[in-house]
Amino acid sequence: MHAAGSIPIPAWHPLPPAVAPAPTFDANAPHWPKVYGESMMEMPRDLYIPPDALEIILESFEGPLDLLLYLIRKANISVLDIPMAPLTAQYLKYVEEMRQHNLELAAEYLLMAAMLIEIKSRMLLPRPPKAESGEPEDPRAELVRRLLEYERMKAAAKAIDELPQVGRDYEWVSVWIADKVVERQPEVSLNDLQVAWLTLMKQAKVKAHHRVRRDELSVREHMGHILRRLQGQGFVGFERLFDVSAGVASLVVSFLAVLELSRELLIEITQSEALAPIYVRSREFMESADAATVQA
Amino acid sequence: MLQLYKPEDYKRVIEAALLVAPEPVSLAELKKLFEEDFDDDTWRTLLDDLRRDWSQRGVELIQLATGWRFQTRPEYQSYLERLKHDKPPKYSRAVLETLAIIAYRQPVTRGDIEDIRGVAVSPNVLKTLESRGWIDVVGHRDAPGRPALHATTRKFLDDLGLRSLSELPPLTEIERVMELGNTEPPEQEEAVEQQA
Amino acid sequence: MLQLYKPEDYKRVIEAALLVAPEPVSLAELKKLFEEDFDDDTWRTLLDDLRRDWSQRGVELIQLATGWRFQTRPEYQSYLERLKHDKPPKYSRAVLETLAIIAYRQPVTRGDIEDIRGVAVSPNVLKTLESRGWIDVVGHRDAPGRPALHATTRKFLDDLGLRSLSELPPLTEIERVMELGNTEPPEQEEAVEQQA
Repeated sequence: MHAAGSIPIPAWHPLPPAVAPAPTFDANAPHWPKVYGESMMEMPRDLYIPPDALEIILESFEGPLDLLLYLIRKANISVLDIPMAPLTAQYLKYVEEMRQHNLELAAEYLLMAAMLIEIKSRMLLPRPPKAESGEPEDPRAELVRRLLEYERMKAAAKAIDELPQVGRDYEWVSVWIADKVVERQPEVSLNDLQVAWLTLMKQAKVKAHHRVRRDELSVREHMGHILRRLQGQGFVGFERLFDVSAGVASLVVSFLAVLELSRELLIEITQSEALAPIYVRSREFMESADAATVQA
Repeated sequence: MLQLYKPEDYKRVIEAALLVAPEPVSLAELKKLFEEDFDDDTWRTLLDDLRRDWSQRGVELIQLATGWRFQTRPEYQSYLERLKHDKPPKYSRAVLETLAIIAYRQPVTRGDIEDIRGVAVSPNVLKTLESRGWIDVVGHRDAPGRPALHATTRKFLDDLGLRSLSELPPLTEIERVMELGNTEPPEQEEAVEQQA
Repeated sequence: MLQLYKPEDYKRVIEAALLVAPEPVSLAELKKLFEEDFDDDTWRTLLDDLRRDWSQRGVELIQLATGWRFQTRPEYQSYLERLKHDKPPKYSRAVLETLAIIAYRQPVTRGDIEDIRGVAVSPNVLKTLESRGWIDVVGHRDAPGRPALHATTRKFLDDLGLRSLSELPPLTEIERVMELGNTEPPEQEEAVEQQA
């Protein structure tokens, strides 16, 4: 890689664009095509480029179209009426220079050279008129179309680069969400529960005692209520376990719950004598109370 | 470049910097914003002022160990959550099955749950449901080791929109679904009857 | 849960939601914030009001292709840059020209791009744009090798603050020149078709 400063450039020669260190977009780079028609800098008589600078220059062009546009704009000639002979000569001179310096020449440059020579020779031949329009087809048409389209895209690329861009010209706001304060809880639907049970039953090949009916469920619910009420208490009056205002159905269910609790040995029901008040206590409390007595 | 004259102008720059910062910004960092060297008191005044500007909004300026940052007020969380794209967290199968067993078979011990599920129940599973306030211990079974009896709570009913346990999907229906599925051997009903 | 009464209260919720959103929020999304069903005019008023609230600050509320978002004003960038640890990427001419061709001529194949630029397109160029999230593959051309068709993304529009591709800088100036010249064959699409 040549340092830019080491390139001997004759005083009369306009600074080649290549000297710009990085191939980044710079609107002020001399090789950037000016709007068509605008007068260009002084045209070099000879496109001589110091050999040392060649490689860098080649790198600075994005390809043969870019190089051609540079030559055309530098020479201040209309892209719509390209003098093929001088342009081809200048282009070939570049290519020849590059070859002489054993620079690795991209195939595109050679392809373009062939295309230019072909167009130049076709310009010399009489052109048969086009069937439809009756006008002769210009052999340069395709080249002009490509040059203009490329130039248009070059300008578009520059315009896009000039748009305000996030991270370069402005930032997006991102405020911290203080959501650690309230942890988000999983949601459970009734369907989830149903599916969970279904899976269980399928797996367990279903045991009979898993069968739970609707009425049994409310008994089980009341069993929980009663156990909660007895928690941490001694004997509780039997009738205090029932909420008379809840209706007959509830009373029956509560009663069934007490019986079931007793059957499952979760509570103890005592009565000192017939017709005496009935007391209920949790067996759990009974045991801990007994333990306390023993300790004392 | 934007020229800054009044304290208000400097505040606007600090505000913008804090609003875009991906993490808390220390005072030392903030000082890089301006060529002028303000003393700490001035900075304190600017930041306190800024905090006051935001005191009536859904976002507040707070000072953490690592620096200053804007963050949402917790009261706004329930609204902001509605825009969240990520799916709500899900309970594992173990948690859901345990919950189903407790809901339908309560009160049950951990042993009961393990019997039904056929696998050991990790203490974490019960802890998860307990910390959610959906189950609690209603007593202990009078058996060796005095295992705790678990039942569902009122909060469980409330959170699932039920008035009572009897509003849980009836299992008969589930069984019918299973029979439709035809995965179950047909003798299943017999077994139930024999056992009942 | 925070109760909302006045329009001001609703505005504070919208403001907080937009300040925390990691990407632009569409009106449809914003509507999820409240149980109340406001009509579009009410929403417009709320959002315009909010935009006005911010008109004197370093941050502004803007409407993009995908919705509303807060962003800093370009005048503040030179200050904000001082707190940034990594510089934004500067793209080579090859990358920018490729981007322009995809933006203005989409959907295009790599062959189309090479045809316009007159040189081979390095895979890195497309990868750079893809990893930025600015282009992606939208299909394949029904041609030998089924080449991928590239197009720009929503993110490209958002990152450049455009609401649609029609807001791209117009190509008019050069086109006017072409019309004057009139040498240009009008069927500019031809070449692409020949290649396909």
